[in-house]
Amino acid sequence: MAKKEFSFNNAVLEIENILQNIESGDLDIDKLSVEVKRASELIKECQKKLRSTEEEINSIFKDLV
Amino acid sequence: MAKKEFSFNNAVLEIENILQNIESGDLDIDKLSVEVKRASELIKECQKKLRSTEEEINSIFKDLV
Amino acid sequence: MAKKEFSFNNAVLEIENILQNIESGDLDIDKLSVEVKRASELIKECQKKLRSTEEEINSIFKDLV
Amino acid sequence: MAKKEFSFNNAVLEIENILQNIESGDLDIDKLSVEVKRASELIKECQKKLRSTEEEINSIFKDLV
Amino acid sequence: MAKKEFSFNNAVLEIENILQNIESGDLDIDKLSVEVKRASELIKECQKKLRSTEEEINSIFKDLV
Amino acid sequence: MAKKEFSFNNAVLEIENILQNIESGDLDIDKLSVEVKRASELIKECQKKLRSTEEEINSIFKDLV
Amino acid sequence: MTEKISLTELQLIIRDSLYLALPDAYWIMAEISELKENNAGHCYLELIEKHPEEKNVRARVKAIIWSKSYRFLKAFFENATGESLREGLKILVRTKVEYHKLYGLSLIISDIDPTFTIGEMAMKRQLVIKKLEQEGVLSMNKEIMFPAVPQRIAIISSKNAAGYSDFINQLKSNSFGYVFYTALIESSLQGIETELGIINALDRIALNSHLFDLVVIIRGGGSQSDLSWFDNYNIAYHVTQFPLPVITGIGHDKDVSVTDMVANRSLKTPTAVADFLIDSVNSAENHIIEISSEIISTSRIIFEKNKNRIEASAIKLFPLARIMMSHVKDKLSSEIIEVINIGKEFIIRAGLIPSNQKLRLASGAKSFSSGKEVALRRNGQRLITGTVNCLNVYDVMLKNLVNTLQLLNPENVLQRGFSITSINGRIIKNSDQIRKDDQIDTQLFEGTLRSRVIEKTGKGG
Repeated sequence: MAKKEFSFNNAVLEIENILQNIESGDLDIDKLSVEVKRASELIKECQKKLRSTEEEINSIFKDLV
Repeated sequence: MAKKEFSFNNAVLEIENILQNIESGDLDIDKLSVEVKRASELIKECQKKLRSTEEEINSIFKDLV
Repeated sequence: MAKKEFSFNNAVLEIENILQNIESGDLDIDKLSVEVKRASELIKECQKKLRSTEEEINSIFKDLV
Repeated sequence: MAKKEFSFNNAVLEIENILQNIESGDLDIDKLSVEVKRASELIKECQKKLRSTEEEINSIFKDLV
Repeated sequence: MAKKEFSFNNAVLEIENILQNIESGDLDIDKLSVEVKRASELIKECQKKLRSTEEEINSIFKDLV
Repeated sequence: MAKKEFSFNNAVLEIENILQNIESGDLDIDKLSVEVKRASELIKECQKKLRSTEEEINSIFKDLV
Repeated sequence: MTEKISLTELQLIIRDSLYLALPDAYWIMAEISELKENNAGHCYLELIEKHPEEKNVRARVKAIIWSKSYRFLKAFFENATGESLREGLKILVRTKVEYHKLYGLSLIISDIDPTFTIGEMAMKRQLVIKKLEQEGVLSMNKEIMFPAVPQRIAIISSKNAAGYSDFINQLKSNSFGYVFYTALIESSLQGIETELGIINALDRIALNSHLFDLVVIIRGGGSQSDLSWFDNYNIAYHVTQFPLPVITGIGHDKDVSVTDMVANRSLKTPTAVADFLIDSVNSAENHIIEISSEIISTSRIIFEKNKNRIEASAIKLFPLARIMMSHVKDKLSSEIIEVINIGKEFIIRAGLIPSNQKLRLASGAKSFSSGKEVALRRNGQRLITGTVNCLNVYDVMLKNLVNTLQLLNPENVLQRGFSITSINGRIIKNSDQIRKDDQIDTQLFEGTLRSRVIEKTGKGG
């Protein structure tokens, strides 16, 4: 997944979707780990995004003060 | 049975089918033990699958948390 | 931004708008740093404007007293 | 401002008007230095007027005593 | 001011009027030096008048006593 | 004033009148020397009247007796 | 007519008869109609009695006061009455009738009672005053304004009177150098002609009253003067009616005559009148001098007042102008301070906006990202629990399957002592499936039995 096209919001939506699937229990065990993996990756991406945003903002603030 | 093509769900369906067959008693005595064996094997496969999935997920979670 | 056309008040309004977006939480995180950067730049411009105005006024006052 | 038409009282009124504008907070900071500059010029004109009046009065006084 | 039409009393009234205006603070500073000049001239005229009257009266008295 | 018509009493009245005018304070300094001069002339006339012989009266008297 | 006697004899008989008939002295009341002193000092009088209402004389007699008595009586009388013995006076005298062969009957006066004359005079005077009063003219001359400068004087006197020359001398020699214009209108001032003389003189003056400031009636000095002539009604009346003020200087030490009373002013002597006139003129002049000095001082005051006013103005003008200047300056400097303060304050206030916004931006961004982070973490948690639940479900399912399988596994059934009977491999669940003598296989936990059906019992059988 190209980083540029990563959308935090879309990622959150996808995570939400996966969570619903998992929580509803409808999910095939064969697909479970795939989905969990996906969700986990998305969460990590999101956290990464958050961290990078945070860093960016911090650097902006450092610049500002 | 190639592991790759193993489907937990199909296995469960087959097991349940076998169990129905057994329960119905229509089954030939020769085939009975074959079926029991088959079911038992499938269950083991399933348990294996479950465990492996569990492990996989755990490793994903370890990464996540 | 051409200095001549910079308006402190407009800048303040724009910053306010950005702040509302951020504070309401409606903002896309992908845009957060962009908006923060924008607001930060506007704030810098405002402060610069303030400093230059202060200097101007001070020099006028020095002349006056 | 042509010296002949300069009115001390009008100048003071204008200064007070500017002060009110500044005090009321309605004033755009973008215009602040312009207004302050105007006030400062008016004050200088007033001071000039005062000095010239003083000199005039002094010379009249010298003439009288 | 034609000397013939000079009236000491009117002059005194005018002087006192000017003084009152100055004292009351109602006077426009723009007019102050003009008024002071006027008062000063009137005072000179009055003093001149007083001197001539004094001489006249003294000579009459010398004649009389 | 024709000598014939000069009346000591009228002169005294006029002098008293002048004094009153002067005393009342209404008198303009512009008129003061004029009035004083007039009073002085009247006084001189009166004193003259008291001391100088009028042949005319004498002859009338001689005629009468 | 038998006996012839001489005139002398007759006169002596008359004398003796009268002497015998009138031995006493008598106090008699009479009016003097004539009075003469001779060189020897004797006084010869004619006494009459007259009724006021009648024209004719009722009685008349000659009288004599011998010089021996006269010297004493004259002084006594004058002293007591202020009048000399003269015609017209009523007197009370002690007399003795004498008859002289040469001069005939006469009364010899040996004593005189002046109180009677005083009473008579006073009564007469009172009558005159009362009449004048009743006519309302008594104070008319007094009411005439006295001239401020009594310079033109009509004098009623007699040329030769000592009083007149005293008066003129006093006037002319006044030390102030005042000029007085005098006209003498002669009149007798004593005796019977007094009345007519004065009235005529007054009438003449009245014709030329515009020429005069006043009339002076003066009489020669000395205390001998008879005041009673001036108690005359007609003189007094004329004086009251006179258009000019009348001053009397008819001099008397004690009493004042009616004329004195009605005159505008009355003084004792001509000299006093002159002094009074001089004083009047002098006070008029002094009045002028007073006024003139008042004019001088008032003028100076006015002058000084005006001068002070101007000087005060001159002194005030510049300080006031300076005060005003400094007020204006103060105002301007407070404006300056205000401009500076307000300008600075404005910048400070304006400066607060971006710094607040900066703070809000920082906290907003932080809470924004931390909110997102919390949400993410929650999602992670949900992922874990969801997945664990999911896996548990499968685990339970598998366990159930194992249990079911174990229950169904024939091996387990056999082990517990049950057996499976089959015919030709088919498990027999119903006796209907087989017939008698069918060969059936019975599988036990261990080993298999083949048996033959001997008997068959039906369901419930």
